[in-house]
Amino acid sequence: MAHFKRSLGIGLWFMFLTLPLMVVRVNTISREVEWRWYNLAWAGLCAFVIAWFWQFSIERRTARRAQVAANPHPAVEKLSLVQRLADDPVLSRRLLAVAAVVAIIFPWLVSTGQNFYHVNVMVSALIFVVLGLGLNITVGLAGLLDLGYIAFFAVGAYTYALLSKNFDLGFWTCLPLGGLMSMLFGVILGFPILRLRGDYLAIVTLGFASITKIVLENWDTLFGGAAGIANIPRPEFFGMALDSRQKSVYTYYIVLALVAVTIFVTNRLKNSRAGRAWMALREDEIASVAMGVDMARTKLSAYALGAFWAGLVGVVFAAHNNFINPDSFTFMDSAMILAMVVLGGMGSILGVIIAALALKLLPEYLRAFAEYRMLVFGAVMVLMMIFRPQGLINNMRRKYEYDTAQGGKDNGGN
Amino acid sequence: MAATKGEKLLEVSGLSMDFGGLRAIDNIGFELFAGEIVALIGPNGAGKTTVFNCITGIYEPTMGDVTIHPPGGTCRRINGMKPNSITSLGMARTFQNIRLFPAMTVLENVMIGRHCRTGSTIIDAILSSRRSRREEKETVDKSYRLLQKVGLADVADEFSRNLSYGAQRRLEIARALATDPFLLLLDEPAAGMNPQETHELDELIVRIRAEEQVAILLIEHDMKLVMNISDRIYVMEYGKEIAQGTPREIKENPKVIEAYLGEEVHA
Amino acid sequence: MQKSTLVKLFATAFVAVLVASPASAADTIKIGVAGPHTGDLAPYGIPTKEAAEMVVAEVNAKGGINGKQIELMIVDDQCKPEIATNVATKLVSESVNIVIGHVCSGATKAAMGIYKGAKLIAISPSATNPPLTKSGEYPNFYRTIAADDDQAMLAASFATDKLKAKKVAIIHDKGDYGKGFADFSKVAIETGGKAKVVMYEGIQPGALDYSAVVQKLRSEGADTLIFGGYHPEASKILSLLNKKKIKIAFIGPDGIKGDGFLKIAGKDAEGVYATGPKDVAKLPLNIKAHDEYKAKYKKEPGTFFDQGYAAMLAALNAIKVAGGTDYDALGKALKSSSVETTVGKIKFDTKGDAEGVGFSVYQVKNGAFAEVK
Amino acid sequence: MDFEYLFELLCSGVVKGSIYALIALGYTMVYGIIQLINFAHGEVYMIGAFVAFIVTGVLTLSGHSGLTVLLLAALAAVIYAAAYGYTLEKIAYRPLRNAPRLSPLISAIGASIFLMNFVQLVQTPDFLPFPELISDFDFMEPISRYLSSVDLIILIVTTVTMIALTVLIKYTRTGKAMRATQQDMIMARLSGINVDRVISATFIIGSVLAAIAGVLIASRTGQINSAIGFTAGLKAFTAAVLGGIGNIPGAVLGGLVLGIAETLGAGYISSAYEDVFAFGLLVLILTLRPSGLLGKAVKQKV
Repeated sequence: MAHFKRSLGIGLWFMFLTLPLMVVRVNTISREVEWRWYNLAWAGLCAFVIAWFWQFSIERRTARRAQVAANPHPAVEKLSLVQRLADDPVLSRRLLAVAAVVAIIFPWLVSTGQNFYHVNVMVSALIFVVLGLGLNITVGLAGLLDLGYIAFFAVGAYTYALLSKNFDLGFWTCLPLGGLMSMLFGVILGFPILRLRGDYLAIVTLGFASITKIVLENWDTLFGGAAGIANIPRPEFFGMALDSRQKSVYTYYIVLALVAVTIFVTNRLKNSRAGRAWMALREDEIASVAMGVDMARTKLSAYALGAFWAGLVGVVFAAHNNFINPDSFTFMDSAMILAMVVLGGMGSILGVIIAALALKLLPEYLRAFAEYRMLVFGAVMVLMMIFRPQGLINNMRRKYEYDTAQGGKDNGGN
Repeated sequence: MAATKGEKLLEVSGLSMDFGGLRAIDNIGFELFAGEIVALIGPNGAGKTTVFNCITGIYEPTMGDVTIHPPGGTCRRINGMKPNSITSLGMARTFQNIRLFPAMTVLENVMIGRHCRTGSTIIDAILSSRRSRREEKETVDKSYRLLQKVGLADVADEFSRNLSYGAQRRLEIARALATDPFLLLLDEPAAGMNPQETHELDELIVRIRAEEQVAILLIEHDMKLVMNISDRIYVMEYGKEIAQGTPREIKENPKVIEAYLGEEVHA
Repeated sequence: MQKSTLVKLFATAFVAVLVASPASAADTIKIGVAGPHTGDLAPYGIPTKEAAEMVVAEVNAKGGINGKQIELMIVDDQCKPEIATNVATKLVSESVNIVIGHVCSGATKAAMGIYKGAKLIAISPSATNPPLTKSGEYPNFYRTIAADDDQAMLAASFATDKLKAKKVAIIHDKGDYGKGFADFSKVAIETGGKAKVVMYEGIQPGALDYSAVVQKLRSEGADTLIFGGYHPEASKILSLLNKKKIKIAFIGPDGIKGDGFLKIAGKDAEGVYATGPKDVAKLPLNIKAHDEYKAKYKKEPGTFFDQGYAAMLAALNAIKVAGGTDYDALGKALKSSSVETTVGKIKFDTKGDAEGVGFSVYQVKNGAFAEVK
Repeated sequence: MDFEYLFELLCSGVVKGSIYALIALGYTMVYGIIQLINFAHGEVYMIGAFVAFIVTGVLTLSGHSGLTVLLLAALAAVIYAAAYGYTLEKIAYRPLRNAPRLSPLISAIGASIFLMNFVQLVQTPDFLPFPELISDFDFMEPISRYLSSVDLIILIVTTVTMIALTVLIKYTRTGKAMRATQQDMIMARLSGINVDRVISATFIIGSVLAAIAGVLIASRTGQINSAIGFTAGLKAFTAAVLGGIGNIPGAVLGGLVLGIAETLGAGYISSAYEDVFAFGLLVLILTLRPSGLLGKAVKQKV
């Protein structure tokens, strides 16, 4: 009953809140006011229902936290289905194998004749998977909130576009160059700003991204300005001429390989000396430096490595689209990549991949949803932080193997 | 890292720290010798933790000198150095308000302590080079042994946030020990512990001194613990040093009794 | 959870995605409509979509073209090049016969590469970037709007000849469209030699305030301002000019020639010149289309509605004349057969620009654009 | 050297800076208390402007005019902005008070994206003409080339607001509670301060300022759309950081410095690079003085 009353109150409050914006629309040309009262009913009803659920969820959350606090060694932590799957090594390995096989035969499954739309969409999605995994290093592992990640993507894309246009360098030469250029960019930018506090860092990276975009727009003699750079060559395949479909499929494999490499590298790093230092910095900067972690160097390495992947995949992006202009590198794109990392679960590789695929593929296949896409993103980002801050999939910590017996014998010290 | 007993390890002189015109600590000086357990006591707000922060490089002191004499190394003035460099020189600390890495496992927390004693790079990690594999193994083994020492080996794979208060304090000690220090700075290690846990901590500290051959500088409010294990005690009040001596001397010092008026010094 | 169930689940989901694409039927003519239908540039894309829908509804009701019904494939590119390539492949994959679009020049360039490979003709209602036709790189590209350089040339000659401008200031919004217009105007004025360009500046669209640039304008003593960009920025600058009592002739491109500009700039709009597609409001076809639109949507049609409508009519006419949807035949038909549209009677030249589409200069008088004779 | 030109630019810079400052005050207050960049603050500003637009539209079309419209529109904007600010804090930030630092920040970005798109969906993505609510004063005529009537009002409002805010924080009970909360939230709670209420009050005051700014700026530029909040918010936040976030005179100083730097940069170099000057200045100042111009170096408690 208390719930009902509160929900009712909240419903009414939201009817009040949304009253001017949702009900009234002033048409300044015809000089008419449109009254949409039905919207008010909707707003009230939705708020009521959501408030109801909200209260239950918050209560459940509080109860769960209390339980954890009361019993710090839960015998079995309740885990979601996906979580259990991700934890079970045998099962997850098999699933991985299935996923890999599906990924490899994917182009042959979906593209027949002229139809290579699905392949193309998948290439775009996989590009964002790599971006998500790259940002995952910076934000998810090292906890550096980078709101200007898209700038590194732009550096990679423009590096390829300019090198191929002006110096006739091929895709395979430019691929590492794009990555390195981005990394260099990251190091130069990172140097002055990485000692800033977390939230200052966010605003400064955002600023850098807008500077990058402005420079790309204004310096048209070099970067082509807002008109962009057209006719960027696609990746070459041992000098053979490929038609559009073959090129798409070829690009698909390139970016798939890139995804695999990124996963491999991130996985190795996560459980390495560097990876642990990143996470420690994310968790507690002061404790980390007090334990001997060099903050500047560690942060810079995470920032630069994240930038490296963005640059790498930027080259693929430019080659895949044949055309780039500054419009592809806006703040909203940065926010989108960030959303992937956040929704997937900071630091979790599988989670980021699923989130990236979902965020890129769903709007592509569910066109009706497109209008509400950004609205839903925003709401989901907030809800995720409140109810499931660990993301879709928990970042599982590796269990290290250690020799208990040896330790036992050696109890005397060293 | 072995130091001969009696060798001077740390020397602090004329140490002062201002916060926006407010002098938090004023002209503090003390020294510490190998094999000693020295306690720094005083009422809340006396500036004890600030002393720690100045020594470990979290703050840069306004005035004064902090000099360390690493066993077998050369003596160095360390104020103004970065905390991580100071840790590499052989001083490690714990925190009054526990600062673990909550989303990392207990073992990983300790492994972070090994960071400054290892050197494999990102490239090593990606290629899984011999060096990186060797260091990883050493790190895990050493960390696990330290966990056994502080009695946390059975929860090595738990997230550190799930540990009890007392266990978290012991984990902080293990993490600090992982940096191979010659001097360990413990900031209120017994805070929030029950008498039983405090008693165990008492034993642990003494054992660590013996087994790891570290000297210990300790901030603590639990007078029983302090009087039990300290070789010498410095007392601070309002940022100033008001007394020093053996536990017995301190107990009888009228200034200390006055500072602690009402508090149980004779425990 | 059994793993086999899971694998099945995965497989089913996967297959579901694959079969989700609608099967193509050969007995319809498929026309792709691509442009921004969501996002902040949607106002420039939706009118074309609506125009296409209206034309199709009418033609289908009359029995279609060559006895075939027309089916629209509407795709949203949000004016982003990378999305444009995706939707372009989608259209190619769905084997559409002709594309109306895209709307933004950048997205168009990105998509044209794909259409070119697939031998698909695209007719844009709004991509005014000159190289699209003039570079010759896109033989499959046509447009029902004139290119920016023609427009800029007109603006420049109007400034120097009619307004007798001596010191011209040029401001643009750094966008593809606005800067293109500004650049061509600058070249035209400089080569004309009758006036001097005393100032050439880009501004940040959406910025809070343009006082600095307006003051610079005054300190340079400019007598005419040529502005490349869209109406929000134009009206902000005009409002400042009025507030600061700066008398200067203002010439803008067709991006400001619309109700949006009149609405936002209000009384500041009075006296402003704008180049724009030749006045077509009196054409019977145009009147008819607008009336139908108003009856259906209860508002005035938006930007590029006329051009979108015209592109659709031109496409259908070509299909009818060519008697099918063969690439070469369509191209020939577009270039040879004139058709009555909402923008006048048009056919396309060898490069793909519409003949019979041109620009006039308009001036705001009493809150409405009137052609300057 | 053309001094008149310089003077004109300086005037514009000061006005622009005051605008930034007015919005920046909200950022700075919230940050001062809960150390959160309220990314959605710009959206509250935008909503304030929209509500004012709607109220004016309805009133004008039903035949009212003049000062009544201005006052009612401003009042509605203020009330609604306050309500949105309050609700925003309750939903998006309060449940995250003890979460890791990144969580509320991401939540704030999400809230910002949500509100921007919400307004775009229920109203329009188009630009809307904002009526000129403040008519020109005759006595401003001679200096109108430097300063318009709206500019003058913006300057006055910013000055008055800053003084009022300083007084509020220094001398009133709420202000004292705010300062206490800012110093140490736990201690404030222990000494009987209702911290939740203080935080709500901070959001409400900040939102009210944002709404005032929204109405003033919209009537100066004459147009609004759903994206104005993001752009203005970004700059205002930059101003707040520049001046030393959490510091009220700092926000005003930061706004002025930013406004003048942008205007001079645009006037003497190129307005195409205006944002580059702004963010470049931010990076430069943060590198030299990591806590901003007036910010005190905060020693983190260890």
